[in-house]
Amino acid sequence: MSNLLNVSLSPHTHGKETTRKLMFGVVIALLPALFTSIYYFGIGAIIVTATSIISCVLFEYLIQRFIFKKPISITDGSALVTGLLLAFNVPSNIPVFIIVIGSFISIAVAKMTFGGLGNNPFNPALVGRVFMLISFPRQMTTWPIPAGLSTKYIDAVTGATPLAIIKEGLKNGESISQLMTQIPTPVQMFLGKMGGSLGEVAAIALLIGFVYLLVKKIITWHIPVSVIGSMAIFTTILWLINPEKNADPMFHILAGGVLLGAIFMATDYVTSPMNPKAMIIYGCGIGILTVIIRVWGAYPEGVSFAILLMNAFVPLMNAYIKPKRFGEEVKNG
Amino acid sequence: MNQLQNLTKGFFKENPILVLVLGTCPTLATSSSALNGMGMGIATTFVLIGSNVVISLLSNVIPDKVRIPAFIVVIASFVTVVDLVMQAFVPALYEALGIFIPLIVVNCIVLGRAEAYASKNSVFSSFIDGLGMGLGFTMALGILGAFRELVGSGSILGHKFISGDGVLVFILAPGAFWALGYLIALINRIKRS
Amino acid sequence: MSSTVLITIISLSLLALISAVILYFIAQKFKIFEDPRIDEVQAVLPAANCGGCGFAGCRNFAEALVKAETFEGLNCPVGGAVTMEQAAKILGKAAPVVEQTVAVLLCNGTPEFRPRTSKYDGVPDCRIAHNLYIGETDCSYGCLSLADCVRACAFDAMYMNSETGLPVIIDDKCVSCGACVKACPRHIIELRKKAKKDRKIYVACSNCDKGGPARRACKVACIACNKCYNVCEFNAITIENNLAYIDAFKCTFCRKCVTECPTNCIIELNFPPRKPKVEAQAETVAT
Amino acid sequence: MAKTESTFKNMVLSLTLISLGASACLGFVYELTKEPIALSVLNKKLDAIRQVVPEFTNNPNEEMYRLPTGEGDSLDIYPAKKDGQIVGYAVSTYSKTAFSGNISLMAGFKPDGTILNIKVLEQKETPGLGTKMTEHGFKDQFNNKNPAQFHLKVKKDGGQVDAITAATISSRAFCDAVQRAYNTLQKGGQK
Amino acid sequence: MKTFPIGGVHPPENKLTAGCVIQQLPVPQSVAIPILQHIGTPATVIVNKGDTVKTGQVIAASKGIVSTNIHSSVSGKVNKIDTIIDTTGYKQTAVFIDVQGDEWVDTIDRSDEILTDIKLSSEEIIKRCLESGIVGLGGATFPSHVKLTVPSGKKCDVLIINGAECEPYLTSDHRIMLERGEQFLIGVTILMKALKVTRSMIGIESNKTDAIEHLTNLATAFQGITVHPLKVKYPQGAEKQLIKALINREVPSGRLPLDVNTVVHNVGTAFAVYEAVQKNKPLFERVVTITGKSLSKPGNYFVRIGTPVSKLIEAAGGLPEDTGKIVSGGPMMGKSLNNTEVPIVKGTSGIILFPESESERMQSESCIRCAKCISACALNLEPYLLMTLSEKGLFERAEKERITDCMECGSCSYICPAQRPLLDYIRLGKSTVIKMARERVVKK
Amino acid sequence: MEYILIIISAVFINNVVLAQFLGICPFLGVSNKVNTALGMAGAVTFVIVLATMVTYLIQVYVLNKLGIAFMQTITFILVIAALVQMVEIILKKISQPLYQALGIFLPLITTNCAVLGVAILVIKKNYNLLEGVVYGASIAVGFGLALIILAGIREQLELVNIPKGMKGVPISLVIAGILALAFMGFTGIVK
Ligand SMILES: Cc1cc2nc3c(=O)[nH]c(=O)nc-3n(C[C@H](O)[C@H](O)[C@H](O)COP(=O)(O)O)c2cc1C
Ligand SMILES: Cc1cc2nc3c(=O)[nH]c(=O)nc-3n(C[C@H](O)[C@H](O)[C@H](O)COP(=O)(O)O)c2cc1C
Ligand SMILES: Cc1cc2nc3c(=O)[nH]c(=O)nc-3n(C[C@H](O)[C@H](O)[C@H](O)COP(=O)(O)O)c2cc1C
Ligand SMILES: Cc1cc2nc3c(=O)[nH]c(=O)nc-3n(C[C@H](O)[C@H](O)[C@H](O)CO)c2cc1C
Ligand code: SF4
Ligand code: SF4
Ligand code: SF4
Ligand code: SF4
Ligand code: FES
Repeated sequence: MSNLLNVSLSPHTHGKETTRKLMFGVVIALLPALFTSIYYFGIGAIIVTATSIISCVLFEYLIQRFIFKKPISITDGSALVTGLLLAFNVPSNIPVFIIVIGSFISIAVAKMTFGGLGNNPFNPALVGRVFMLISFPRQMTTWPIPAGLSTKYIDAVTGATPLAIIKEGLKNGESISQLMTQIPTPVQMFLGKMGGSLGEVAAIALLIGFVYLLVKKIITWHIPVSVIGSMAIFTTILWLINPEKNADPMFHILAGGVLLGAIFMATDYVTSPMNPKAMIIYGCGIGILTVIIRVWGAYPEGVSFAILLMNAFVPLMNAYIKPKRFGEEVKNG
Repeated sequence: MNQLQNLTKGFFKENPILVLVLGTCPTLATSSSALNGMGMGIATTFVLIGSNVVISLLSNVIPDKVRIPAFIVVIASFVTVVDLVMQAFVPALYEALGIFIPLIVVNCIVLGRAEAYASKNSVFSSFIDGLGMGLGFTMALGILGAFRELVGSGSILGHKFISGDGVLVFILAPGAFWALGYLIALINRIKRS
Repeated sequence: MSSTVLITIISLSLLALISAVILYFIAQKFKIFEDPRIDEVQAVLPAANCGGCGFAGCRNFAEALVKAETFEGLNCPVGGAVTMEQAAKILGKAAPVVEQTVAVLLCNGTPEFRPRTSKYDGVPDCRIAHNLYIGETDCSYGCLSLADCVRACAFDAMYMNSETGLPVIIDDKCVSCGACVKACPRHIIELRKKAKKDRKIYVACSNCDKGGPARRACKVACIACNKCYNVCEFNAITIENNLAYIDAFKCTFCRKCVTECPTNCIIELNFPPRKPKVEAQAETVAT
Repeated sequence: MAKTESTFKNMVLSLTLISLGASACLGFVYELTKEPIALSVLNKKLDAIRQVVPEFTNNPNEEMYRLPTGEGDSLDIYPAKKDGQIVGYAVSTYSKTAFSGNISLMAGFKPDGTILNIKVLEQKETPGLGTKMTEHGFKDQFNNKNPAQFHLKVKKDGGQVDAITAATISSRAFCDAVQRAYNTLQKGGQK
Repeated sequence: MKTFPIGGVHPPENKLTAGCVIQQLPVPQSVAIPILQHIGTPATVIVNKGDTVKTGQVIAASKGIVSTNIHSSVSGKVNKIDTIIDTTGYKQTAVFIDVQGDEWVDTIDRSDEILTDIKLSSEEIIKRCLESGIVGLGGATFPSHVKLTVPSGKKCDVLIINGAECEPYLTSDHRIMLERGEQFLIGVTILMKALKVTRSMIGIESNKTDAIEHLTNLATAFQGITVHPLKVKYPQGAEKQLIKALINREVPSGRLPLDVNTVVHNVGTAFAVYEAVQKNKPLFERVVTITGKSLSKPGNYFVRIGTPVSKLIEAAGGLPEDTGKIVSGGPMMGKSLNNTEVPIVKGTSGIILFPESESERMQSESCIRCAKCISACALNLEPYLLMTLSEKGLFERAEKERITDCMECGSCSYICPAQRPLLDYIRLGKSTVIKMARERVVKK
Repeated sequence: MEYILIIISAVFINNVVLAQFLGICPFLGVSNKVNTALGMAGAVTFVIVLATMVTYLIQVYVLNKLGIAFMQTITFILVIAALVQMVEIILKKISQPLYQALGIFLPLITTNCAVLGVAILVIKKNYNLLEGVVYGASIAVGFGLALIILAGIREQLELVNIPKGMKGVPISLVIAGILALAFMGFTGIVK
């Protein structure tokens, strides 16, 4: 025999799954939403998405190259997912420089500070988004209205999101039934005909992505279902108590970023709990916090905050909520 | 150690904020603008010098067991003096710094220097120590304040440098934490190389 | 003086008086005694917290020193004799004389002498490779070249020589804390007495196989041929388990054994060149 | 000098003495600064008044009077007089409908009710959004308008005020405060 | 279809040799028989250099309770008693025998006749297992007589036969069930008698439909034996998982199957027991699968213990040029060999040759906390955590996280998308923790 | 309701550490282990509640009565220092386990600005005694919450390789920053 034999510990075979495949799986799952968004917002969606992706990947490269001086791992696709999701979380008419700053915060502060992929306790894209929301509230809260392959970017026609309409209306003392005339119907919302961030418009596109992720076993159902389920229950209770002051559960789930958040952002491996029991608690936490922020807080939308807040508890959950081990001693057993 | 080193150690080698990481609360709270930061720094410097001098004067008279309460009384007196004087003569700054002026009392640097330095050294050395530490504190606060002000509102000491709004987060709490965090990391890096 | 000033003075003094009284009683009632000498001793220790002394950190060691009757068995390898003397001075005890030691690698299996027979494709960790199999060569005693020892050294006193694949100890930096000795799963690092001018003679082999297999696995293996044993006039050499060992305390650096060894596995270091008679054979050794 | 020992007597004595010294100093400083502090508080108010009404020669602070708002509380009115002639009123007013916390303003009116100038005394709005109310761009649009003609509502609500972009709520609150000042002043009559 | 409830993976089955009839591998010119082929104390060599031995003769005797006899697998002369690198990867003492002819010990019944009557009593069966050197052939090589001896105070009510063969590539058990079905079932009956149970369940993964069918038919003739198809899922054949799947009992952590009143034996073991008890044939040969994608003639062979792997490879068509790794056992749990002279031992169920392209590990990346390792672990451990704890030397915490429960099935390393060497570190942690625990006991 | 609002506001919206910048030193210092964080949180709660009560009484019945409110700082800090010491001693006497769990943190608390800060804030906000105590307790809970979250994250980060220069204080500050960002989501729930 010419060559020396390889020796290593078992197993001597490996599954086909790789980090890169998982990340690109997420990208594929996001494509329907991306296309919908380009359809509704046109050129703006393209500019924002491209800028966001390029700057995220570039920042990751630069930091690895010049600060860490370690092997470059931008090809693993995680920066790509971050960039894509960051773009999905902003209005399509946001100025380029804001997106670049947001990407910088996502990658440099929220991810690379902790050592890069796998180490960050908080969802990078969401840190970037919340950062932008608080730093540039004006630009982050003027939403273009869907205009069908529009070629307008910064100067797009703007309008309020359904959530903002409800929030402001209620603040002005109007009732839900009065406001209902101003917001899109559930069907319109389902198809994405409403103002909002790039990626949170069409429920149908996001659900297609969800199915893809489930089929490909990239994520499990626990987190998305518990987020949406807990929201549905909580908003139903509120709605039943006072339907004139609280929107119906259908509205809450279809409006804003709940689906995007629950399917793609709450499920980020790195920042979510690692066993089903904890996942469900985490998901319910997100759902409930979202409703609290939406109903009582200043912000019309609370998904980003809710996910970040629950991210903070993930290490504690991982440490104290353990799966039941096989053969774990049952008392008096 | 000669007096020059004694004076300058607070700037880099033993900088109370960046190296010793003491007195973080006032640092974070008052560095939203360069002016506030420096105002806080100067107020603290005054207390540091005063308490250092008085404590080194009294250190032999004070029995060990009541050392800490005695120091606290001395420090608190100086703080109250600063409090009153600022209220009278720089009311705007007084309002901006708010609760953090009385809190100089519990700033660990002040008590720390009293314990570690003033109670063991001569009056003059203690004075220099207080001055150096105070100025180091002021400098760090000034840098942080200037950075946050520049990035957060596009101006330094109230002069607009960049048109537009600036990145608001930097004058809010998260920006304070980040700015200090990365500044310390930077110092760590410089120190290692 | 206005009344405010008076009130101020009275109230604060009263407050202070009360606290002083309380504090006095507290101080009386609940004295906690911590030997101040612990701090003093700790101050002279190197603060490396390396555990080389066998205690959990320098403070712990300082406590042990203060408590100890004699210093026997207590030694800070990092600070060495100087530190121990200082500590002794503080505590008014005599520091024992401890031999200075330095880490030495008992293996010289470079790729040249020890052919590779397989390719290890696992985690670069000596312990894991050691648990798995004999290693990339046929010597199940020799160095695995995966650098556990280097990683264990807190003093940067070791590095891997990329050509020989063996760790190299930098004598000047080694404080003989023993971390590498503990880290090596093959137990081939020894702390040896430090001699004058850092001279060393030792058997650079740990192979306990019989001569044949040992030789087959590695050209510079000890084959337990007894030649060195026979030539040594000072009884410094013992042969056990098919392996020769030179006692550093008995060895007088006469260097007779070095030339006697048929496999050149006895290494001499930091000696002046020999008289022309014999070639310095062990020059292949990397230092 | 030998270190004082920790005997009971020494401890109590030294601590008490130090406190004595400290409090004496403090009392002294307090006495010294009492006046300036009072003055600076007053100055702040006067400054604000000065900014919102024309030059005056009286002491508006001493001539301050309260008028009920009709909502159960009252506002402070500072009349500004020049040579005994009323030249304007500074009204310290507030609104509770702001985005976060309450805002309080000093609004200056001509005797005929025309707004002269407005100064924001206190607000806790979101930096970059609501805080724009302190800037000239927003608040100067009220100058020289008389609420009798000028509809003090944001345009969104059918008024004439240009709201701060993305901060309608703060703008509304601002209007609300000014309106309250105007109403109170008008209703209460002028002295 | 029955299966265990949590975890598991499904690696490609690659049962290339499922259709290959078991052939007899010719007796080699020389063998090296290690004296430790089982879990427990090594046997003591009782022959000397120069002695002539017969096939089936004891050459090393059981020493201590957990130990068993080692027999010569050939007839010939003892050449030397020396060390050889065996499947453990380390040098072990072995008896080297130069083959002369093939003369068997007289007591062995070499006829093809199938003997159904079980004459021996329970105790005699157990004694025969010890004498014949029977160990568990499912992989752990635990001496069977120990497992068959139910200690007082415990009871066994069902015997489970492990025919899962869940490891990819391997087919030796499959072939035994197909070709020696009747003998195997008699073996099972013998085991039942030894354990004094009336019920036995045979679990077989459903990818072996022919074996399931065949045995189901045959089993009608045997009292108390039932055949159960199992879902194809690794590690279906792991003892505790199999017990859970078949009789829904959960063996508590750190305990043995007997604690839930059952005993598990492998198919090959049952067949070996048949031969030992009915034919008086000690365990000196076993069925070994030799397979690999580049091999020209993969197959299943009866191989004498001590035969060098190279001989088996020769029979299977010679060593392919692109061989990068040789594994003894399955790809999930097997040991990689560092040369081809390693002798086949009792525990060798298969030899797999991997081409170069499949033999090197991919670069490991940082953990992305995807929890796939957790969901793959059939014991619901947290492999990513166990690995990190071992890596960072936090062994006390690893112990609290039950690192010692890990059965080293490798599912976690298999599934990890970041190619983390999970099991490598877990093994390290496990051995360290076990050492620590032992030291604690000693201290007490 | 009043009390609920105080609690929510103090715990989430105006979290001491994340929004008010008080008690940062122990927040950074005692946050490497969840268990110690729990102990510290308990100790701080205990001391803050006690301190707010005592300082409140002193302010209302001594300082205000005597008209020497400017002596607030000096009296408060003295009282707190003495109090902490007393608590330590009493704890040691009555419950050894409790002392082991909480006592070791007590000396750290004297120089924690949260305690003095809350005492002063209670007076500033014109709370009554009960409100003050509820406020103090909620502040402490907020502190504990932030501390425990940080400790959890830091424990997890122990197991990964973060860049060298970021270890310790810097990374804690960055986490605190992100937490502060996340807590801003609660803006507006209580004014
Ligand atoms: C974080 C945040 C802070 C805000 N701050 C203010 C504010 O200070 N003042 C204000 O009027 N509106 C503020 N808003 C916006 C209001 O909620 C509301 O959307 C806005 O007043 C609508 O006004 P527009 O019609 O001018 O866009 C804020 C919104 C967010 C999300
Ligand atoms: C992960 C794992 C997988 C196993 N797979 C099998 C298998 O497929 N077939 C088998 O017979 N034994 C398998 N075993 C071994 C069994 O657990 C058990 O040891 C054996 O069935 C007992 O029988 P024996 O003593 O007769 O060998 C496996 C063990 C482990 C840990
Ligand atoms: C250390 C050890 C002790 C064992 N003791 C017994 C025993 O006393 N009785 C028994 O029936 N089996 C015993 N076994 C065998 C196990 O039950 C099991 O069948 C064997 O480990 C093979 O299983 P595996 O291949 O799944 O690992 C023991 C196994 C080991 C490793
Ligand atoms: C299912 C899934 C969801 C992800 N979601 C996010 C996300 O919400 N935000 C983000 O920055 N990265 C996301 N990523 C990419 C990657 O995990 C993330 O950047 C890490 O947090 C970086 O350490 C996701 C990856 C996967 C596989
Ligand atoms: S070489 Fe070994 S003994 Fe020497 S300092 Fe390094 S680890 Fe310690
Ligand atoms: S000396 Fe030991 S620890 Fe060091 S590389 Fe060699 S085998 Fe590994
Ligand atoms: S190897 Fe151990 S930890 Fe990994 S899946 Fe198998 S049992 Fe679980
Ligand atoms: S499967 Fe790998 S990447 Fe996923 S959690 Fe486990 S170790 Fe981490
Ligand atoms: S400065 Fe606030 S706790 Fe130290």
